[in-house]
Amino acid sequence: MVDFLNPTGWALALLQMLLFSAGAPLLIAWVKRIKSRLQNRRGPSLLQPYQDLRKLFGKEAVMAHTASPVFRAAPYIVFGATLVAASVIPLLAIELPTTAIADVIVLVGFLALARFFLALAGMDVGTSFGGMGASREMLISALAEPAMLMAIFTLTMSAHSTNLSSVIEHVLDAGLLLRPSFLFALLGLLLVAVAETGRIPVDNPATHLELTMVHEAMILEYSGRHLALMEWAAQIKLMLYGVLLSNIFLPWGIASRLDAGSLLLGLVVIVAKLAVLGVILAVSETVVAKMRLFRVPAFLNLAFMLSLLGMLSHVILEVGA
Amino acid sequence: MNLMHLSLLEQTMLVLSALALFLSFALLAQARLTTMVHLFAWQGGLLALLTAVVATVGGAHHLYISALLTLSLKALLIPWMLHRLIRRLQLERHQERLERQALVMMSGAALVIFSYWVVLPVARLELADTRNVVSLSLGIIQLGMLLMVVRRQAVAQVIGFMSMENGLFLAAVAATQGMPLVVELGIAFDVLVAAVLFGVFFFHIRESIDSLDVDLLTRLSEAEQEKLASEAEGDA
Amino acid sequence: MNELYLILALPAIGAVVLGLVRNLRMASWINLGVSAATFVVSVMLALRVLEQGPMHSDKLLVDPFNIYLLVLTSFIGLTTAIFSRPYMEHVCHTGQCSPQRMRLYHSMFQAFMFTMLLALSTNNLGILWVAVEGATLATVLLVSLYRTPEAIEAAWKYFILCGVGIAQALFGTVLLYFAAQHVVPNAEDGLNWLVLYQHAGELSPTVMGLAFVFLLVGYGTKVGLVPLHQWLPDAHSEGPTPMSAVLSGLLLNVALYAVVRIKMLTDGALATSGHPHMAGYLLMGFGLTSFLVAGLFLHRQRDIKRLFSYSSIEHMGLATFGFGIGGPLGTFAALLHMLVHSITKSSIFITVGHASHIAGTQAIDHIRGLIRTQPSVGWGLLFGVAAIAGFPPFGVFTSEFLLLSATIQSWPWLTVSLLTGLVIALAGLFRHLHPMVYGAVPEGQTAVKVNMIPVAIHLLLVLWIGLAIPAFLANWLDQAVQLITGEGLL
Amino acid sequence: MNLASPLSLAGLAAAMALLSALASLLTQQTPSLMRRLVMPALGASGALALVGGVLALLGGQAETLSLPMGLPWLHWELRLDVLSGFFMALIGAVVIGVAIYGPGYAREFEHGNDSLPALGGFTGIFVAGMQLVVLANDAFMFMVAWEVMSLSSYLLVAFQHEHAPNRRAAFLYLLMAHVGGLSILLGYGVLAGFGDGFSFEAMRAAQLSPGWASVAFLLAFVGFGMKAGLIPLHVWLPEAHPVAPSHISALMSGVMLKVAVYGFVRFTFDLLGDFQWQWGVLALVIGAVSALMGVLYALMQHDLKRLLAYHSVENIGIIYIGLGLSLIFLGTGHALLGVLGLVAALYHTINHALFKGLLFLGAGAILHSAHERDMERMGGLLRRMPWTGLFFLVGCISISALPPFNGFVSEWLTFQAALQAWALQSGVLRTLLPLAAAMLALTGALAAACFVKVYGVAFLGQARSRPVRRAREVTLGMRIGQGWLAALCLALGVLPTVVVGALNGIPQQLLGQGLTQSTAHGWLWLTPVSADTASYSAPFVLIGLMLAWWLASTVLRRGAVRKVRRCDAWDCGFAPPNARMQYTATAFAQPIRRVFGGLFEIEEGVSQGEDGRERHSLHVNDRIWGWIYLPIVRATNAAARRVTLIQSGNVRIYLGWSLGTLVVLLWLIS
Repeated sequence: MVDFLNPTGWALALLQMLLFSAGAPLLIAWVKRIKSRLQNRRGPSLLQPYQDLRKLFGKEAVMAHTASPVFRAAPYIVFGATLVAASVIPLLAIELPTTAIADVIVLVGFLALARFFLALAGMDVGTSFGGMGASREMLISALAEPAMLMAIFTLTMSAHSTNLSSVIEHVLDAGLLLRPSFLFALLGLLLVAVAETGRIPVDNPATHLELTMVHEAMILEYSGRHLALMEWAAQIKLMLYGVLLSNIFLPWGIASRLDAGSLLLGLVVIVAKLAVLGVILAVSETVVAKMRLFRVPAFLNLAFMLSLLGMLSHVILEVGA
Repeated sequence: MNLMHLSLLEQTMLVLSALALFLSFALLAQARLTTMVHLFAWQGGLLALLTAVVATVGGAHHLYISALLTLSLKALLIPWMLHRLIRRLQLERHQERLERQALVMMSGAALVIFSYWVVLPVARLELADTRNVVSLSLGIIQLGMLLMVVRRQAVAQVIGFMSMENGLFLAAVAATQGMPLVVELGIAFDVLVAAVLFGVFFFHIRESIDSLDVDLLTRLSEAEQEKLASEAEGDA
Repeated sequence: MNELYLILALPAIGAVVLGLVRNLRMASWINLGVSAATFVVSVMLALRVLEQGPMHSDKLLVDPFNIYLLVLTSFIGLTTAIFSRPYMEHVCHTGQCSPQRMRLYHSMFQAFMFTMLLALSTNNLGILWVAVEGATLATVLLVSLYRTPEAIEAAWKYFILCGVGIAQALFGTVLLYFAAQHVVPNAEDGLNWLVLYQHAGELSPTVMGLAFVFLLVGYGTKVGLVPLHQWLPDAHSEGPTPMSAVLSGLLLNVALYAVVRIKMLTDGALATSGHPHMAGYLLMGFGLTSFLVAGLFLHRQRDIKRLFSYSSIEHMGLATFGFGIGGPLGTFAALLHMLVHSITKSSIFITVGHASHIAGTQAIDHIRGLIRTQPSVGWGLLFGVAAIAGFPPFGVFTSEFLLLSATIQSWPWLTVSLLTGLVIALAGLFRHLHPMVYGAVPEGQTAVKVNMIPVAIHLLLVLWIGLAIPAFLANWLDQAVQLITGEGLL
Repeated sequence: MNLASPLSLAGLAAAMALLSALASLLTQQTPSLMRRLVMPALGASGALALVGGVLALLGGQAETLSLPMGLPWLHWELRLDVLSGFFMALIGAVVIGVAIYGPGYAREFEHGNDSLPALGGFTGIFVAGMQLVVLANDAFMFMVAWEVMSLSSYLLVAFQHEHAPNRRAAFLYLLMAHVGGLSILLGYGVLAGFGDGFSFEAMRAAQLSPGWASVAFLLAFVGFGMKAGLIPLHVWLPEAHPVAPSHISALMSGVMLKVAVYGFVRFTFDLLGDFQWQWGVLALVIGAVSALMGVLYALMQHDLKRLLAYHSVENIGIIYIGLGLSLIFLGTGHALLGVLGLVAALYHTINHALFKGLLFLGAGAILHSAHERDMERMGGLLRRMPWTGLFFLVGCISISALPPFNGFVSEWLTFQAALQAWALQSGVLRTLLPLAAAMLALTGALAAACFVKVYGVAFLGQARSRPVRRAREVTLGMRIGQGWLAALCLALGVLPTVVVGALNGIPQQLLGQGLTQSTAHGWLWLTPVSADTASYSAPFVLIGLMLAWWLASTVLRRGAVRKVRRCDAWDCGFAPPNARMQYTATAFAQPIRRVFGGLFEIEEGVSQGEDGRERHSLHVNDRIWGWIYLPIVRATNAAARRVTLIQSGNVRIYLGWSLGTLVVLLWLIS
């Protein structure tokens, strides 16, 4: 296992954590930009999200009388958990000490922790919308989780490891193979990512139309820095999934050695991948319409089916591969 | 077996036991209580006589005592008591027609044949010089039970019970030349007490359901409870 | 032997005396005293036997098998006498029963004890028969003591059925005697148990087979084996409660004791014949049937004493089954089961007596909330039933455990039916017990003056046996096992 | 033997429990003794059990002690080895919490007609029974202790027997416990039949044919599963656990079920030996089904304690998944992975004991101060009972398997075990295991949903009823009791390496092999199989989270406006929300109820209330009941009705029976 006394490793981890938190708003802005372009609008500037965050941090926070300490603590916990989750994912390089601290299952655990408190915060004030949002969020995540893990298991079973570095390393070593299992897993994980990050067609982050809200409904009562943290966490989450998808299934370009050159390459590559992903997301969101809540299970069952197919094809077709 | 080889006394013995069996059939068929008591008395008498015969045949002298015992008890005392009871219960005129008498008779015969078949292997052993009297006695016992099954009249049932005792006694005498004396006495005592108690019970039953028809004695039955239970469920 | 004669004489005299005593209080005290004396003497005798081994005359016989039943009998007689004093007084005050009938009651109680002890201690199968029949005669008037139509009906059925049954037994005895005459040296003691046992091997199998069937049907009626049991619930439920306690605690045991004695002979006789285990199979069949059927009967009961009389049938079936399986373990279990069952069951009947006084009826539907009304009675009933249902740490569990393991060894597949039966019985008991002991106090139900000491003693005894079978008891039973099966367990 | 030896400590623990049972007889006269004597004795018993258990767990070698009790040829023998040591420690840990919590809770019974002696006495016997089950070294003593445990817990379920539901629950519980007990007894019987006698040594020595081994396994599986509450044998559990006094519920759900697990492990892994993978498949499938159904039924409940009871079913399911994996791997000859599964299962066992105990104590605290079990009438309790709220939150996070608490670690280990499926030969198994893992994932997510519902509805928002509005924080003792368990939850979550290291002794003893790699990289790193397969460092995770929170709460707030203004909830600008507008528990679960509708028996309808108002009624029932249990009941009653025909009441017919029997018998023997 990686040595933990190597300071560069830690420095790298810290660096990519910062990159995550810094880059997340940019990704959102990029997606918004492409979308509005596709809808023949000019759309906001790429820096808009940063300005929003700054503004929100500047404002005083307002809380309902009925809000409890949980409501107050939630933003920090959610943001913290998401950030820690992000720090686990190899962004630029493989050899991360953090990947040994927490493997992919723990990663899912971090996201679950964040969601748990997000939902509690939604319930806290005691408004009907908050409860509604929490209830829906938990349903969606509950259905998404098995699909996600199934997809991940497909990878980990072929890599014989749940350590993300090892997985990526395995994929790199294997070279460019056309694996049906990975294909299915990728599709499954894509759908899950859409659901988990609350994008169309599962949820629409741009709306406050009461009956369709999920994520927005939970953070309805937030304002000021609390809101900022929540929004930021959501953005990081989106980026997190993006990186996960791109770096696990198409890891090529990620730095396997810790020298400046390869790291720079890694940075460029990941930016490119995320840009492409953003475009795909934007396109899909413009062509697909948001679906009713009770269609979502079908959507996620599809995801699970795909992941399951991935697993089966791994077992049936790729044993020993 | 061949009667030729038997002494006269032994032949009389067989005849007597056969008669006893016949009397059981008669008891089964008889409708009038008083007559039943008479028949029962006769049976007792026959047994006493037979005991005496066996005593002389086998030279078992203690049997004379039990013969005397039987005569006094089964032929005189108990019938007398039963008579008194019947009179005090105003049952002299009581008659009880058997329904399906033919069937009962046939099954009685069947029982006798059955008991013969059962005892046959024993008789084959040729242990006893009194060949198949045992099977006759078993027949009498079973007929007594049958009587108790088919008769609804308490007194009739008691008579059936007593004739069972007769059968037992016959068995004891025929098969083993009587039981040890102490046992004989004990049995006799029990039978006597039983008879007395039966007498007591007739009156109790009479005053509780003012009849002696045992078919009316059906308060204590799960079937009854069954009905109650179903009603209770119906209410609930 | 002197103690033995004393044991027999005490209740006999007691019966006569009590027949004459008019004063009720005095009578009940005398009753108590006599029972106590009997118990003490029986214990002394037991100690004697334990150190000096079995002893016998041509009339009487004491061996490990019957000595433990003797002690048990006199013990339960004593505790029942203790309980019956306040109980019967209460009965008299409620006017269910007139003083002269109380005289009958006390005298017959001792007469019954006498017949029981005689049946246990006699060395002569004929006398055994006489004694068992005598037990019927002694108790039949007690069953009808209250003179209610039900009581009289019950008594009549008891009388007729047991009379007929016992008549079969007599025929069996005759056959036995018949078989014996040709093997025993002196025809006079053709019914002498010891002599017969020595010559068991020579008895003609054919006759013995026949005899066994008659004796089984005869004494089996007394044991309450299905389908010969019909008298039992009636007699138990209608008689005065102390009577029910001794009937199900003692009479059934003694009848079973007789059956086992006969089985020992039959096994000896049939050992060489075509089907040596015929007796055992018959016992197993009867035992299992009684066990299962009685368990089902429990579900439909509406009278509390009927309920527990069926449970007696069930447990007698279990013990019979154990003897049927035979072998040291099975026999040990059966003996132990007889012991714990009669201790537990008599304590239950005592509690039930109090319970029905509290509620003023025996109808299960009207007995409610005992624990709240009178905790001692409620908990007593609850624990008693838990014990009889075979829950540890009570002794019944031990015997059932041994019985099961014996069954597993020889008849693995029968265990399934046994377990089913146990569960059915448990359900049957507790579905009635629950509403009786639990719940709030119903209207107009008040505590009464009770004496729960006997119950406590019994339950503690059963608890003791369940936690640790005392060594002397173990040896004792083991000697009995050796006597019955020829090989010991320890 | 010296008094400091683990076994004698354990024995003393049982003795103390019995002592407290005896002492409670005095509480009839002086109720205060409950506080001053009975509960302290129980606590002492717990402490002794904990110490003795831990010593035995670390000590590693077994010691035995024979008591002059039981059968003349089979004396009771106590044996404390690593396995029983572990479970002793588990019992002790929870019992301590309960004993600290108990006095405050039992105070409400001091007035009123529930008898304190019964409560204290049966509790003591109950605890002693469980400890003796764990200590027993022969089948007879095991069964005695086992049934004593069942009986005493039954009496505790029936403790407040004025309420008809409690009586019904107690009856059902007793019946099924008895069935289970008999099934176990039969299982031991099979082992004893092949070995000689009922002592565990003999059973270990027994050589069974595979067929009989499977029979024994099935019997044990049913018997212990009945007590553990595996679906479909679980129906008694959600009835019985909630109606007992809450600290007893904590003991039943937290500890008694674990004793069942102990029995299963002891029977299968220790006594039975040579494993067959088919057993594992059975355990795995049943476990997965129990986990999923358990959590789904739990989601449908709005009675807090009932909900927790259903979660016990779920967690037992998870434990059995671990055991099933272990059996599969052992049966296919992968000893190391088998060990991993076993360790995961045991880890989850103690975790569940802790957080389920904690949650039941919390529910009890609510019941104690608000007299309310129905969540639909709770709300806003966090502000009224902050400490209870905090501890309950810990419980919720732990049971939802969220890092860094203990529930997560054991589920992580289970996942790791399942993910080693690639080592298996058969492709079917290789797919089955990940499927089970997916079920586990679904279960975990649903559990999280369920506890968001619980905490959100009960502790957050506004109070929905007056008594809840009046609720006050509970006594110090009750808080400490909860705090103790909460602290343990965190400790076991953060220091998994230590725990796994300790647990290693158990497979060492049972299977002769431990997780060699698990702690190879120091106490910081948990690496169950090998470092590059998977690793987890809970301390670092905790540090990382702390760091991130500190970052978010300080660094980012620099420059931001610090003050927070309070005002009405915005709620999209609708009228200020009141308590009745909040999302209810039923509403929260509605989407899930709709998605999984097929699994429940749902009676939904609108009925006219007596006051003429229309009322919406919703009942979600267990399908299993109608499928399996009702038919049995009907059959029994029908049979009973048939049988009564024998007892027709007519003496002549009786005589007919007698005659008929005689004839038949004679015919038989001739």
